Amino acid sequence: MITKVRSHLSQNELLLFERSSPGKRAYQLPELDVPAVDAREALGNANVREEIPGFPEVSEVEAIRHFTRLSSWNYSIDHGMYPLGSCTMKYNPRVNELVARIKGLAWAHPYQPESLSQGALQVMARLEAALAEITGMDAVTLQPAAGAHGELTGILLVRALLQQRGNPRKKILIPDSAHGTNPATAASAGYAVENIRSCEKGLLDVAALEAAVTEDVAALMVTNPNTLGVFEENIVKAAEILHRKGALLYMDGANMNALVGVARPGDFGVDVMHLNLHKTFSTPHGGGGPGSGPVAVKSVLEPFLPVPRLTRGKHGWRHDYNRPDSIGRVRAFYGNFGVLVRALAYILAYGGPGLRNATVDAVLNANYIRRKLEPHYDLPFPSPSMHEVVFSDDRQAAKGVRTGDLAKRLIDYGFHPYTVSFPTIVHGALMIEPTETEGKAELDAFIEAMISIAGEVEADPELVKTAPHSTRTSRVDEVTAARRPILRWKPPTRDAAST
Amino acid sequence: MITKVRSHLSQNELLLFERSSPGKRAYQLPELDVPAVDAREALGNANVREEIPGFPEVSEVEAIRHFTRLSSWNYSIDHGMYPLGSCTMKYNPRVNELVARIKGLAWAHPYQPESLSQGALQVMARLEAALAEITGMDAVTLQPAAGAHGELTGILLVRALLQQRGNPRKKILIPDSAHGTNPATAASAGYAVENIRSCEKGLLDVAALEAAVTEDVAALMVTNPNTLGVFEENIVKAAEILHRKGALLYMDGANMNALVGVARPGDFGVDVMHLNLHKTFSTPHGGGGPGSGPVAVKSVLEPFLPVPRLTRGKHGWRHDYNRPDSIGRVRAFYGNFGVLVRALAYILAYGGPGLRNATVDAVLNANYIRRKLEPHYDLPFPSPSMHEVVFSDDRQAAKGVRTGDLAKRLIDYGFHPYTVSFPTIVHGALMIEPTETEGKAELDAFIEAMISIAGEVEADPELVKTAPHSTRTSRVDEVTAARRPILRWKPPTRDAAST
Amino acid sequence: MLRDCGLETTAQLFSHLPEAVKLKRDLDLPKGISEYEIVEWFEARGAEGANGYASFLGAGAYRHFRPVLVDTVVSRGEFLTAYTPYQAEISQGTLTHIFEFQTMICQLTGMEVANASMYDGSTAVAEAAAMAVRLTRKGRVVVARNVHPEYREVLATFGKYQGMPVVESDYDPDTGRIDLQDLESKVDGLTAAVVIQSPNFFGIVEDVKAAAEIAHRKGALLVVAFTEAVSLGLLEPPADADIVAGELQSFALPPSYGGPYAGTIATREKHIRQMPGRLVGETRDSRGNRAFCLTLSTREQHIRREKATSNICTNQALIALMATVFMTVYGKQGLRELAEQNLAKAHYLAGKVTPRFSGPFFNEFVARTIGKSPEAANQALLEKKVIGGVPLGKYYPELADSLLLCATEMSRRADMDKVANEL
Amino acid sequence: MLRDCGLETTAQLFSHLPEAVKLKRDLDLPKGISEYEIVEWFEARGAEGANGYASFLGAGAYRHFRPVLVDTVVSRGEFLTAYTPYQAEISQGTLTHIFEFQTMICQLTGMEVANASMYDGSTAVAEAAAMAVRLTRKGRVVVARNVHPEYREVLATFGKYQGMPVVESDYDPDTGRIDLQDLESKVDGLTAAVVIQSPNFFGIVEDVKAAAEIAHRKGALLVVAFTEAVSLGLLEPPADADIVAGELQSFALPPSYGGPYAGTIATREKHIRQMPGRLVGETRDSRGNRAFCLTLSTREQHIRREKATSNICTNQALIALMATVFMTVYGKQGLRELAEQNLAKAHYLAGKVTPRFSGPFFNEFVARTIGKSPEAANQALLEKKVIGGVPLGKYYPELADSLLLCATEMSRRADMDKVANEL
Ligand SMILES: Cc1ncc(COP(=O)(O)O)c(C=O)c1O
Ligand SMILES: Cc1ncc(COP(=O)(O)O)c(C=O)c1O
Repeated sequence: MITKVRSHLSQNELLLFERSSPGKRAYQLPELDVPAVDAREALGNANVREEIPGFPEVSEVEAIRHFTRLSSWNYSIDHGMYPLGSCTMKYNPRVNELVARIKGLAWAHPYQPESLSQGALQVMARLEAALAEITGMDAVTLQPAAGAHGELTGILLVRALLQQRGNPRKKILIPDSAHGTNPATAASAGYAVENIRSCEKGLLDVAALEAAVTEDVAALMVTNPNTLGVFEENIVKAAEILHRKGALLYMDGANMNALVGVARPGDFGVDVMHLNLHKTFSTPHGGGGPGSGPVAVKSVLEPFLPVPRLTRGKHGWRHDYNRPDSIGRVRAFYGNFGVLVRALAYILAYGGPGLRNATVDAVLNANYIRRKLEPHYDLPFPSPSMHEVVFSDDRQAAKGVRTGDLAKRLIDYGFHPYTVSFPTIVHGALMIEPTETEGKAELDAFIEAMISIAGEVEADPELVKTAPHSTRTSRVDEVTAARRPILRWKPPTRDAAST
Repeated sequence: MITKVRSHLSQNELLLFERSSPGKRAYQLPELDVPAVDAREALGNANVREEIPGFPEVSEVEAIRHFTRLSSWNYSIDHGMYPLGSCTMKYNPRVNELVARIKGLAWAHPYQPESLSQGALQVMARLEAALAEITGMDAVTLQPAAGAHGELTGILLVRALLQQRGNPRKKILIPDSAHGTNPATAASAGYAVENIRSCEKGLLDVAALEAAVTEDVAALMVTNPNTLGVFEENIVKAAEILHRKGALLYMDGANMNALVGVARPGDFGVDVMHLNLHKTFSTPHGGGGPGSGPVAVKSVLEPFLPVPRLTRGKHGWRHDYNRPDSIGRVRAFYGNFGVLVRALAYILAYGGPGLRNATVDAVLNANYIRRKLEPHYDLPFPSPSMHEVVFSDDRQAAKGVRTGDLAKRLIDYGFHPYTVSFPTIVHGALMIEPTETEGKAELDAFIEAMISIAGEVEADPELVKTAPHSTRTSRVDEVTAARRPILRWKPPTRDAAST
Repeated sequence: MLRDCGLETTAQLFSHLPEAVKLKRDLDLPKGISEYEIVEWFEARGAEGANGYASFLGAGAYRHFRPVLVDTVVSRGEFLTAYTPYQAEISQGTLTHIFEFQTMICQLTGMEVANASMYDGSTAVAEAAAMAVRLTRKGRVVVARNVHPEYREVLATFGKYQGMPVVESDYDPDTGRIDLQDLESKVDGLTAAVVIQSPNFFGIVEDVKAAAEIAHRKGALLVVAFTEAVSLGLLEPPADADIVAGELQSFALPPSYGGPYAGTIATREKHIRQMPGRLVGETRDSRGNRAFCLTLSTREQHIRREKATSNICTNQALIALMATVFMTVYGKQGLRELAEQNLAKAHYLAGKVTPRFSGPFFNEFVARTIGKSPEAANQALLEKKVIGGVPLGKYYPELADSLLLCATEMSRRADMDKVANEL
Repeated sequence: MLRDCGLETTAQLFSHLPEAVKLKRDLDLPKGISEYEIVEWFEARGAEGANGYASFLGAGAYRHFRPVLVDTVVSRGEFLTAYTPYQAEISQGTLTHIFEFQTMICQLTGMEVANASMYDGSTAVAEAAAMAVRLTRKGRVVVARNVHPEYREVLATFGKYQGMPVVESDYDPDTGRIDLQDLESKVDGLTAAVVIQSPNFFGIVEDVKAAAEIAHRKGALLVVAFTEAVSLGLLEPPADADIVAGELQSFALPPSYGGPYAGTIATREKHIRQMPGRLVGETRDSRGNRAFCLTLSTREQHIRREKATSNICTNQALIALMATVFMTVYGKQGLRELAEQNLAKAHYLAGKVTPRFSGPFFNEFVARTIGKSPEAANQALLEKKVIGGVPLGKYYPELADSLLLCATEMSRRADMDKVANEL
């Protein structure tokens, strides 16, 4: 039975361009306190544009209604559980939003004198230190803007070290369970990708690894816990194998929410890793970003970190640009500072013991779901789960219902779906990550919904296959979207207007 | 056709008490920097309570979800037009929320030294001056917390003046079209109420007034424009009649949105009036308050205004408590200061010309609706409309459909209803006030909805009588609520738990 | 649109107004300014305030931490920009939180029903007295002198014009509590209500039971007021009262130069028909789902007009929501811990100065200044960026040598030590 | 719950972890603090900043008024706490505003398609160059020296490891614009992309058409970068470019010590298959209603893995929403008026100092300091609570006597006069 949601009316809304009327405005500027300048005279006629065709013209109330109405079409953490595996959709504390807007921080210009930037620099320094302690690594750069950007930075560091040692090598090894950004990153850094098959426990196959690690291999990129939510129990061994051949161990830290305070990558052989502050450290996803992907390294890689590096000088913190071995910049300025503020606020709020408790709760929640859903869904890999659990749609597929259908049906039950069809080594994966911030009531409701859906698959598979039924937008035709891409609004032509 | 809304899922939510689990918490306090004190020792055993039975125990994410889910069950100005007659539901600019939270204002303590309160006092002084200019009155008190509170203050001023003149008199005259607060106020101030029948134009009947004004009459309370949205064209005459007999003219300024910049009560004979800053001056209603009901008076009433009065001293603005004729305080401190800040921000944003333009647009919008709906709904009083228009359900009542049903059906069309069944002099009133902040598109959608409903009344009255059909909560049983009042949650007893 | 209305100029919209009433000039107000200039202007006004000062002012307006969640919730347009929930089907959000508010106020005060809010504590107390008058059909009100002076002033204003004589009863000069004997002597058979405050204006916890006995013995009702809602986290609820009327500013409202705050009235079920203000009740919708709506409105002005229990219409709904969020965030444990911190801070400070009264106090107390006037002590503190206490001579000539000091969880030890040094 | 899992202690949850990897001690981090202490700590850090200083810094991070509506919208949990809109049926809010964003970027830049955002301007430019490499199947990139130095550094980092040699072409020392002759000489048949910026790092409007002709003649694509999005309100869009890549920080983002900002890439329809980043497209739902969804994801890493056009996954969606709200608030008229104010302010300031270049500039320009070094001028300004310009010697040794100054609608005449006095 669906008990978590009811049907209610929801406001429609046109696109801004369709809502516009000539002359409407939502702004007012102060009067100029200097003489106006004739743009055509100052810039030359050819450099001055005509009016921007189609650009919005709405009043302030129309603007706020537009975005309020749009917002009501979204599901979010603030509505309920968001069990997207690999995404760590935990609660985003609102105090973090407040501190990120503190004037002296939000309005700090990246080029303002360092003497006037000590507050901002201290935020960064304190975060770097905390992340080093949490990961057990020696140095941290905060420059990368997201996980994938961190990966690229990390692999470039590997490359730079190996190059300095004489040969950047050719290949990056990547388990077949890896996230797509891993191989894409390797390619972006100029490496060939070699996939490593997982063993039947869903783990890194040590024998296969041993065989694959040649003098051509620059590094192994491994996610730990891996994308099945399983801790790579042979991680120390893997590191040894790699190190023996002069290769490095890169860890994708997207799943650090399973480890904080419990185990540190720096203690189990990792040479370089990235973190996703927008996962483990609670900064909000914002519908797709901004994130932040700090990279933590062992000291051997430290000389190569992007410029500038934060250092403590005579007059306080400063940016050090004199880093001859650095790979260079990976982005302008110093990183997604506003996201760093939020992540540090989170770390300060939880503190050392609190962070560990969060990890414990995250792992407990995942295991609770696993235990309750195991009778109803196929568990392809029975290894112990950490912060997430991955089922397959094997049983439901027999009725023609796939993981994507189950996910859509979950929407009718008032939940955001789990991650669908990833990792790809599981046929029809249901990847469920509850995070520590869900309470038992919400977990139980989720479990009940999943069990109920499993029942519906038996009783009425069509119901599930055509879900969702209760949303203002029913199942979306993604195929047509890709086949005949319409990527922007255009003013209606005579013909189109009649449809 | 309903085009403004579609059906979507909406999260259910239990009451906080039902959601609680022992030990959950959403707060953390800093550690005490002084020794803890044993409460039972300090206060005596008998003065210390046991734990608060049933009080909420939820986590932070549960708290935010609770209120987010609740919020999604509300309609608001930010969703769309809110044409509640007499309520002036205009857009609430968000900058006003921001300025009301500026630290030095929001954290100003009412008893802090005046030397440290000049900013706050200047806000009040500037607002008083602006309201005096807008109303054409001589002095303003900002102390009353809402319209009704302003009314009471105003009538007490009348009483105090008359008392000083020797006789407080016995009666207040009130037109039958008046808002309920007017007679309730008169009674609260110790006056008897005598109703004055409106003439067939929906206006004050001058002859009736003339007859009613005796030496017993303290004042006439009149709303102008009145609750039919019609300007009292004989207002000057009415003032003369009253003044001739030593009575005063009180104006309920709830409808000032029709007059700002166009006509000033002080110029047409009004002696005392209140304003609703939460109507005319855009401060948000917040689901029922807070408001602010400043009272503006002619100089003859000034000595009686509540203490303290704002005055300009040698060292800046200060509170003057030395007011021997004052009626005394009507509330602690100085008024709803945070609301005053918002209202002043609104006045600064619009400025003189802008305020008049807003009035013009408000009146134009109401007349536009009137013109478009006149063919479909009965217009009981054909006098020219100002900022609102009042229809009756006369035609629809023939089919058994009443104004309340039409209103509920409007909900299905994605609008908040108009004001239902007020003023009471109209049988089955539909009181529609669009305000100036609605654009033509929203007005047209509203008009279309109203016309469509008029059609439905003919075709399928039952559909209208059982509306709304699309809300998560269908028509609410208000009769049972009043008959068997349940005014608070209680822990379920054994029997109740099974229902 | 003008043309649709059959008009050519906007002036025609007003052509029916008598010429004499029309304003023939522009309003004498400057023209509109931008959002940025508005922010700048108010920031400048804010900067003329007491930023950076520690403060030991209480006396009906308290400094407490404000959980961030409060503004997060009340900034949602769905709450902020909705009207009074008359249309229940699209107002269940507001109705539900008011129902929760009513419940929590009952839980805190030990009463059976509470209304949806009043303007503030002072008007709530005056309305409670008027309610007692209606309930008892008597006219006199006895108010303790250690009730907040401004509350008493408001009561006096109400009383003066409603034919409700207000008499004051004294406090015990040693304990600072009500003088029970004096109270006993003031309450007579014509007394409708005895109004006391606990913690009282001096911060001292009253003997509610004793006052109740005195009132009830003469057939009067006991109204217990409070200004410091945080005290309810720790103090025995005034369950012997007939009506509890108080101020909720402490629950998430910054002092905001005196408002907006929110008042509350709570009472016994049997008195609800005389209760002023809005009430939300539970009911069902036509599909049988639980629903809430405004109810018992036959008490109210829009139905009963001059026979209404009060003229109140707009109340302080959004402020009540702030209080509701505050109570939710702190919850059962937190409100107690918060109250305990207040107790500890005030007792720390009291331990360093010379308290005037011996009665048990919560987070406020009266202190004597030694060797200088309260005003001089305050002046000296101001120079150290500390705002001291409220000098009491203005309200109580006999306490001209005393200050009312308040310490909350926000008070820092170092600042308290500064106060101690100057007193 | 532990018991439901068949466990007795939470330690058992981790019992399968090899002993060697377990952390046997507590993290060396202080214990958690309250929300109030957090706010206090960060406020103290903020107070160590440049509050109260006027600033004439630009150079890729601009100070513009931020409409209040922006934070109102992005603070809504529905936007703030949603993930990437993979589940279209419950993400139409996010999808719709991204579609609007893509449209507005096209309208502003004169391009046909735009993606859903990149990390920032610098990475957008590097990705644009890589995109040109894929499109042309050539490898070399020529970048103008008056492109933002840090953008060029990022491009160099990308280039170094992707086998994409990057060559710089010079600027004209008189006009500050690209030296077209030098560009012509640097672009050869192996060149995939010519990268220029307009307004360039010196604030000067480039001759995009001329650069396009040079690039196209050799079969290279022209990438036009921008760092000051407000300029697009007034300047002719770079419609001759093949790819436009820029930074949207000016659209409602405070400088925030360098991030988060949002990059954008726009191009012609024919190039979309090589476009990096997410794209939202219009489609229908099964009931025939208009709907939006993420599309063309076969370009992306989660489908194509090592063959993807980029490794980007998380982008800057919420920042793009801020930009969208900003563009909505200003709209057609406002963006132009805003740009005109910037132009007027910068030209006022330029009129009082000694501009270094003769090319037409928008809101930034290079000024020579006379009789003192730029650093000394800045130092003198700091004492007057003004942060001057960016000294250029660090990036351009030949401009060691010059500052890059930026004036926006927020710059006050009085502060500009202070700058003029010190230069
Ligand atoms: C395992 C894993 N690695 C890497 C990433 C990429 O991180 P980002 O999206 O921040 O670039 C993700 C994010 O979805 C992930 O789940
Ligand atoms: C005409 C009129 N008078 C008085 C009032 C009372 O104002 P308030 O609700 O602010 O007390 C109202 C409000 O609804 C009204 O419409």
